[in-house]
Amino acid sequence: MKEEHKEGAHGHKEKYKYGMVIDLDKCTGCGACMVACMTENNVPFRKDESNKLVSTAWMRVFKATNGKSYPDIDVCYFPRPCMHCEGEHGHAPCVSVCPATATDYNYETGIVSQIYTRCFGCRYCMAACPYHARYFNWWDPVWPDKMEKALSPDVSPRMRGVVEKCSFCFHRFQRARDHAYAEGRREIREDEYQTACTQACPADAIIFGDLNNPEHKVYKLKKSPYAFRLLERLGTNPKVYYLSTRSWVRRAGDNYLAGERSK
Amino acid sequence: MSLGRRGFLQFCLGAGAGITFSPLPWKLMDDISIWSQTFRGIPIEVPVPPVGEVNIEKSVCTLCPGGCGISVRKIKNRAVKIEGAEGHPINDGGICILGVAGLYQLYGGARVKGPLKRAGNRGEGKWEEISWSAAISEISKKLSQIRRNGSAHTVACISGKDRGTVPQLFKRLLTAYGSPNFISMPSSEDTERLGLKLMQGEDASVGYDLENARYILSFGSGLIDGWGSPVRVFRANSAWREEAVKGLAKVVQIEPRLSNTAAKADRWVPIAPGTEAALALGFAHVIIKERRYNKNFVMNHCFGFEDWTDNSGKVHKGLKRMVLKDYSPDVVSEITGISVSKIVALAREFARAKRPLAVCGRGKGSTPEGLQEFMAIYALNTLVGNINKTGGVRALPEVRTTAWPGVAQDAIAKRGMNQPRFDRAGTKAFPVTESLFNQLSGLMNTGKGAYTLSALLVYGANPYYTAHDKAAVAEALDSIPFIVSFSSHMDETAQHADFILPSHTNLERYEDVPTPAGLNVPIIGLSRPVVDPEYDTKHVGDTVIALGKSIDGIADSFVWDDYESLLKETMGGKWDTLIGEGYWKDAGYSPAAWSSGFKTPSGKFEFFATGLYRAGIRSHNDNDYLPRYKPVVLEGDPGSYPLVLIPIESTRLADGAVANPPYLTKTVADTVLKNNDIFVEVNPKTAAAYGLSEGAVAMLKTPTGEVKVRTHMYEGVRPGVVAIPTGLGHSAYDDYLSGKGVNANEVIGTVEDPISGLDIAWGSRASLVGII
Amino acid sequence: MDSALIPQGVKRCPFPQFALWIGFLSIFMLWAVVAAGVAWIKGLNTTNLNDYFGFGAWITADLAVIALGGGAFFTGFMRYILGIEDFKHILNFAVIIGFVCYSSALVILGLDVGQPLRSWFIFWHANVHSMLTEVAFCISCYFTVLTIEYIPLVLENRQLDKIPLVHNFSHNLHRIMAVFAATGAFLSFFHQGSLGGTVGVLFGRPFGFREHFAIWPTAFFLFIISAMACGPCFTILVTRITELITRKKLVKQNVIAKLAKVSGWLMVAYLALKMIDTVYWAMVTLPNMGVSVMDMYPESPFTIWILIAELGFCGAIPAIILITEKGRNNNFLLVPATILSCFGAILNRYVMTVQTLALPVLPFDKFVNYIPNWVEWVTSLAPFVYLALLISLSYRYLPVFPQEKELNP
Amino acid sequence: MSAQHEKKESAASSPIVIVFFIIGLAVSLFVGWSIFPKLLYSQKKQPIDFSHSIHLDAVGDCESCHFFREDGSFSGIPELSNCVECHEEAQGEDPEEIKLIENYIEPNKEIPWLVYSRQPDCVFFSHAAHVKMGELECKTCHGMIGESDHVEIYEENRITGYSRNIWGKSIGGFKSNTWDRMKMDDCAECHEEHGTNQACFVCHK
Repeated sequence: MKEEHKEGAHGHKEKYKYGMVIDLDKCTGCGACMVACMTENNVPFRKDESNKLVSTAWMRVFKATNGKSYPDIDVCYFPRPCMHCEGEHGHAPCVSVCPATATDYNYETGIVSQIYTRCFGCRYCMAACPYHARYFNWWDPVWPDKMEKALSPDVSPRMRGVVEKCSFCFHRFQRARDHAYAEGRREIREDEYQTACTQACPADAIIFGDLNNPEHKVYKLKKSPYAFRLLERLGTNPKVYYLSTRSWVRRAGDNYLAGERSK
Repeated sequence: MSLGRRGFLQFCLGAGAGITFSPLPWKLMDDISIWSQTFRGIPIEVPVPPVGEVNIEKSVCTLCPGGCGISVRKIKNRAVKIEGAEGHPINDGGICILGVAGLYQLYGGARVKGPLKRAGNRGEGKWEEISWSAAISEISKKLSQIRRNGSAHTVACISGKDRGTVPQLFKRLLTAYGSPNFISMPSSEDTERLGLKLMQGEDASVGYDLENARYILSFGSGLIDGWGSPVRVFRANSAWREEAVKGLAKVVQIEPRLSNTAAKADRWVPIAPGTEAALALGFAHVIIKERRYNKNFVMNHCFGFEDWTDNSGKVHKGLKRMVLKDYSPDVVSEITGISVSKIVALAREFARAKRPLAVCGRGKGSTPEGLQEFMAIYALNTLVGNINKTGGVRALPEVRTTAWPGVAQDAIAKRGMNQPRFDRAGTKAFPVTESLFNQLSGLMNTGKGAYTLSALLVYGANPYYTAHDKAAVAEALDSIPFIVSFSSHMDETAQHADFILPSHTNLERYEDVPTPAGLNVPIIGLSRPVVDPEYDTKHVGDTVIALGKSIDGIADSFVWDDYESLLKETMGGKWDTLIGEGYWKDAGYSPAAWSSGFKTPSGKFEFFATGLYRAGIRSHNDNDYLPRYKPVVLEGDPGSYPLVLIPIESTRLADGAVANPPYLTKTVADTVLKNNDIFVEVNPKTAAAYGLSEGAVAMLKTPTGEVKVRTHMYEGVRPGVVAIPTGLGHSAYDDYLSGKGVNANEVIGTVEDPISGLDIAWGSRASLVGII
Repeated sequence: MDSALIPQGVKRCPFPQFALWIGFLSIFMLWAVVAAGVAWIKGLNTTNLNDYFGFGAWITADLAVIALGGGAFFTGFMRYILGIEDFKHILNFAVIIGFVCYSSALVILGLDVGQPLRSWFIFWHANVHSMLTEVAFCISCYFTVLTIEYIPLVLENRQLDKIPLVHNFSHNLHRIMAVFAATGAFLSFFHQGSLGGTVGVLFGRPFGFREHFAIWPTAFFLFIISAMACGPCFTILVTRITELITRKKLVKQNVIAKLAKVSGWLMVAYLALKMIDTVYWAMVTLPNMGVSVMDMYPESPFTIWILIAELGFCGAIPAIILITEKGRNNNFLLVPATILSCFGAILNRYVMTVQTLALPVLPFDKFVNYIPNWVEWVTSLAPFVYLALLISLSYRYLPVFPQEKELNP
Repeated sequence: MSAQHEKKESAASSPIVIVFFIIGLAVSLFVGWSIFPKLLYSQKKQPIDFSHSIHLDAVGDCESCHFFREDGSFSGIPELSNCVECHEEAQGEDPEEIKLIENYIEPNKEIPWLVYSRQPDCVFFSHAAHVKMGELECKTCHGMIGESDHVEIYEENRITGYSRNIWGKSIGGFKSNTWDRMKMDDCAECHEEHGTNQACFVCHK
């Protein structure tokens, strides 16, 4: 693999730029990605999770309709992880607002972090995120019976009162990097670092990889004429791309004025 | 100012200066900062998961019959994650929502932690802990006694499935014991196997070559809502989507509601509920009339297409005559609510398509379809000649394993086995059917059974929850004086048992997994113990062997030391492959050629099911032997029940014997479940007609029962239809599951297929009345 | 009973009556303390806040009390920096109001965080790019300034003043008060602004986001001016209420009128700038994001009327009253004008906080509204009771109004 | 107060008050530097007095017990199974070895070692990155522990619950060797020097 070190606008080394392409034509809305994410990342559950406004799901599947009546109605699912916005030069909407530097933009991977032990729960980042990708721990996490045994040591469980979000399964990157280092390699192969949702997706609708690497699948897919991103016009510069052959779905990905043409 | 005061001040000043230049405040600040970061809550402390060596164990998931390969990530002895096994022929790395949540089955609530004996009244929840040896000896004493009394045939077993070594062990137990009453829970596979036996003469399941099909005509099958082996179908669907972009594939979903399958399909055909067979025959009409069928196949390898004459010289009606006469697009349009032009266009498309495939089995396929309905849909595949072809259908044989030594039946056993089955399967009433769970409640509650059942063993099934007309089933089963459950979890059925002999969960035991429904190649999977048993449970196979050894007079049939050696012996030469790969696939399998493919007396594919006649079903109407649409008469009069209720089956809610883990409930939308209220979907037009608004509380009444629901308006439901989600409304298990919503089976009754006797209720008549 | 503590030469109500009144206020305060305790101990799940409304009643209350408390810094600024001597007659009172507002704001901010034990990380691990950091720093510093400004007044209590050390100390403090006032004014300009910036920088939220001028979003400047305008109004309003309750004239009309005039003209300036800002936002900012201004006012309670109420009823009307001489000298016009002005400020802060979050940004997302629960209501309204409490105590025992003796011989 | 009075008083008391100041200073410095650390840390004994030097002589290198697994993860503190390899039966008469066998090997119980370098749960430390790629020696962070004859007393911070070795033995936080402290700042310092990534998601999880 060719080693690519791009100089970012602020002089940061951009080694990788991890991102996702989600094929909405293939996505069946089955929800496996949500649960794969929860079980991978030690996200707890409560007895009643039906109030979706206080229910943590790093990966959440939104349901969108074309707004038409029977029988012309159409439905599409939008799986929504954290977009790991790059903004302009790494200024994601949430990063610069955090008063305690509990979240940052990693220029080497393009991943927006969240450090639970630093966060004190002011929720300013949640107000900043238009995707609702950030979740607050309203309750103490409880794992009933022996569920505590199923906790992964790779991801630190969160205490009540802090904000959490999708990390692109960054611990898997760390794992892959350890493995590569142990074998004397510096570069991580595409298949070595995949997020839990990508791996689980039974429809292979989620593709993950380095958006800067021409050999990765995402590099090509993001250039598809059917590709779009959510709320691109806000300037969030997200790293999650969506594909859909249905034009109403592509239009549903962003806001447009009446009569304005969409992509 | 006094000296003392000034001195004190100076002392303080000095102390202040000293403290500042000592580490005390700074170190304290730092420590408090660390403490506040790692402060993990009072009184609930957030756990720190211990680290350790990672082990990956391969196994096969048995939470549904899908047979996906899984790889379980372990940290030392803890299983921390279930993932799809890369390279597995069924799921190749993918995993469904239930599989990935599977650790809840192991570590979560409601596990039965050891053998239990009922202490209070039935269903009261009072139990006495009992040792395994005591439990087995008490149960075998009871069963020995029944046997001695000459009532061996009154012992029944309800099993979730009938294929695989564990169900076969139960069957063997009954055979040696002297009871014909091995009953497996029904599914659409039952009808399909029956259909194949009649039309192709084979004891086999239908294999759908979805991966290679390019025009998929789905008659209500929830292809991406959990039908068949779910991950495998998802993967096929993704392949269709890739081809569809290039214009090379098309999926048409025929269903009254815009399900996920319908939404992802290229075309949704909203049909009147329950009229799929009519539409299939309408398509057949167009195909036959326009001579678009595969002439070679139909003329040379089919029987009963044209009229035929029997040995007595009587002329019988063929499919062609019947379809052309009875199912013109006009008639079908009237029945199905689909326009004539659409019927004609779809029929032409299907017939013209490269590798077309018609699929049946509504929703997840948990309710059987009518036999003639299956024949009608399957006939479409026949007409286009895709039987045993790439992208078509095939009769998939069972993987051959080493046969067990014959059952040593004594006189009691032989006498018992000669008794008719309680459920009337295989009797004169329903000669072609093997097992009829749905007949139980009717026969028992009316006292019309040939005899009364005195004991019941339940494994891998939860009839108190999953059966239609839940109340009637509960009443019937409650009347059996002795029930033994082998469940790992405190499900509704275990709750009503007298003994619970908890079995290991899927991650704690060996088990073979037979070819899942609908798959296109014969395969066998091996589920393996991934972790040591968490509780004092036992492999169900070992329990059955132990029972067999201790019930008087049948021990000779149970010669194995334990289940593992039995399994190894049964798998024979395949064992090493199973241990190594986790599955054994019949690599050399290919469907038979047309000339040798049919085991019917005619050696041909039979549109006209002569097998029914041979089995003793006599009718003067030839239509009774042919694919046909016979309207299902739902209970209740349309006046008081103006709406039609259909179930919504979704991957996000497990509605079978394996209950929904809380992770799944968490993903369910608040328009399905809010607090403890279930939502039914209705078209806004229907809602307006009944004065219901979004979220309104209403009474959903059917002839079977009535439940309180809330309404969710959804444009994707046909007007006049109410759709209710399945998989909610448990009354057992733990607080994370029970009391949430309503069990759809409380309001869906049973409808008997006239030929097979299976319950084919795809819905119910219903009314929806708002409560203010 | 407590006559020895009461300043010389003024009349106060009998002690039992006063005790009853304090007791009454304390009950409510106790309720608020219970609510705060519930939130702190059991966590924020006891509120109606959720993942869509990370900010709610508390942040609204924070922004609002700081705007209303703006009278303190602005009066101080006019008195000490601009040298308008008249304002010294009301400055003490403005400082008390400011003290209450800022201490309330700090407590509410402390309530609003999920991990109160770590709330000091905002200083310990400060991110200088965050508007909230700026807010926290400035509010804390300015609260210290207000405390320093308030202490001399406390020390002027008849009994305390008898202690020579205390007397000298407060005397010396008085001399350097101008320095603190200047510092306070400087800090206040920043944090009033950064409160506006808090919402103004959220480029993921079309309703709140504003274009930047220099390094600040325009909301930064608007918040400063609106606080300068409504702060004095609140001071006037509270003065009038105090006068009503005590049935005494406490501040001369010319002082009030002058303050009202300044406030009025600032409101005019604010309205003009706010109009320009709103028009630019509606015509340029929003269309670039693909939304029209009417998308921002989709349904009740967030219809266009909320904007009209804010700028018209609670903006233009009080401004007109305040800038006309007749208006500001007529109590029946002045008091409603100050009420409207204060309400306008609260409404503005509410809209900037809650409406910003209520409007879905993702096209397929739902509009969600939020209503605070009792924990939030009680704690958010507590500042007003706390204000009554502190004013009652200060008025009784401290020489708050220099003109009181003169006006009530 | 008259000027005379004032002068007299200051003249008379200034040397004495300075003494008070000095006493205050001395006492607080003593408390801060000497008493405080004693109060701050509790002392705990390791379950077995393990000698690194004897084992190092016997097995030759650190990697025999502290090894990398195939997946690149680091084994850290050896498990009992490592010990069993040699100590299934007593090799000598050392009372510590007998303790090992009687208390742990025979009942097959893991030894509850107190880990000097234990970091909070939110920390991700990659030995592979530092040892394999960074080519750091063990002692760069762990010091001379490999040469020790006895395990030192484990001092646990009563507030944080972590070992004293994290902050370092010097209560003032002074460090003369790279292995003297193991705080985030020490990591960051080295990362800064080597131009390695400083983002949160490098060392945190």
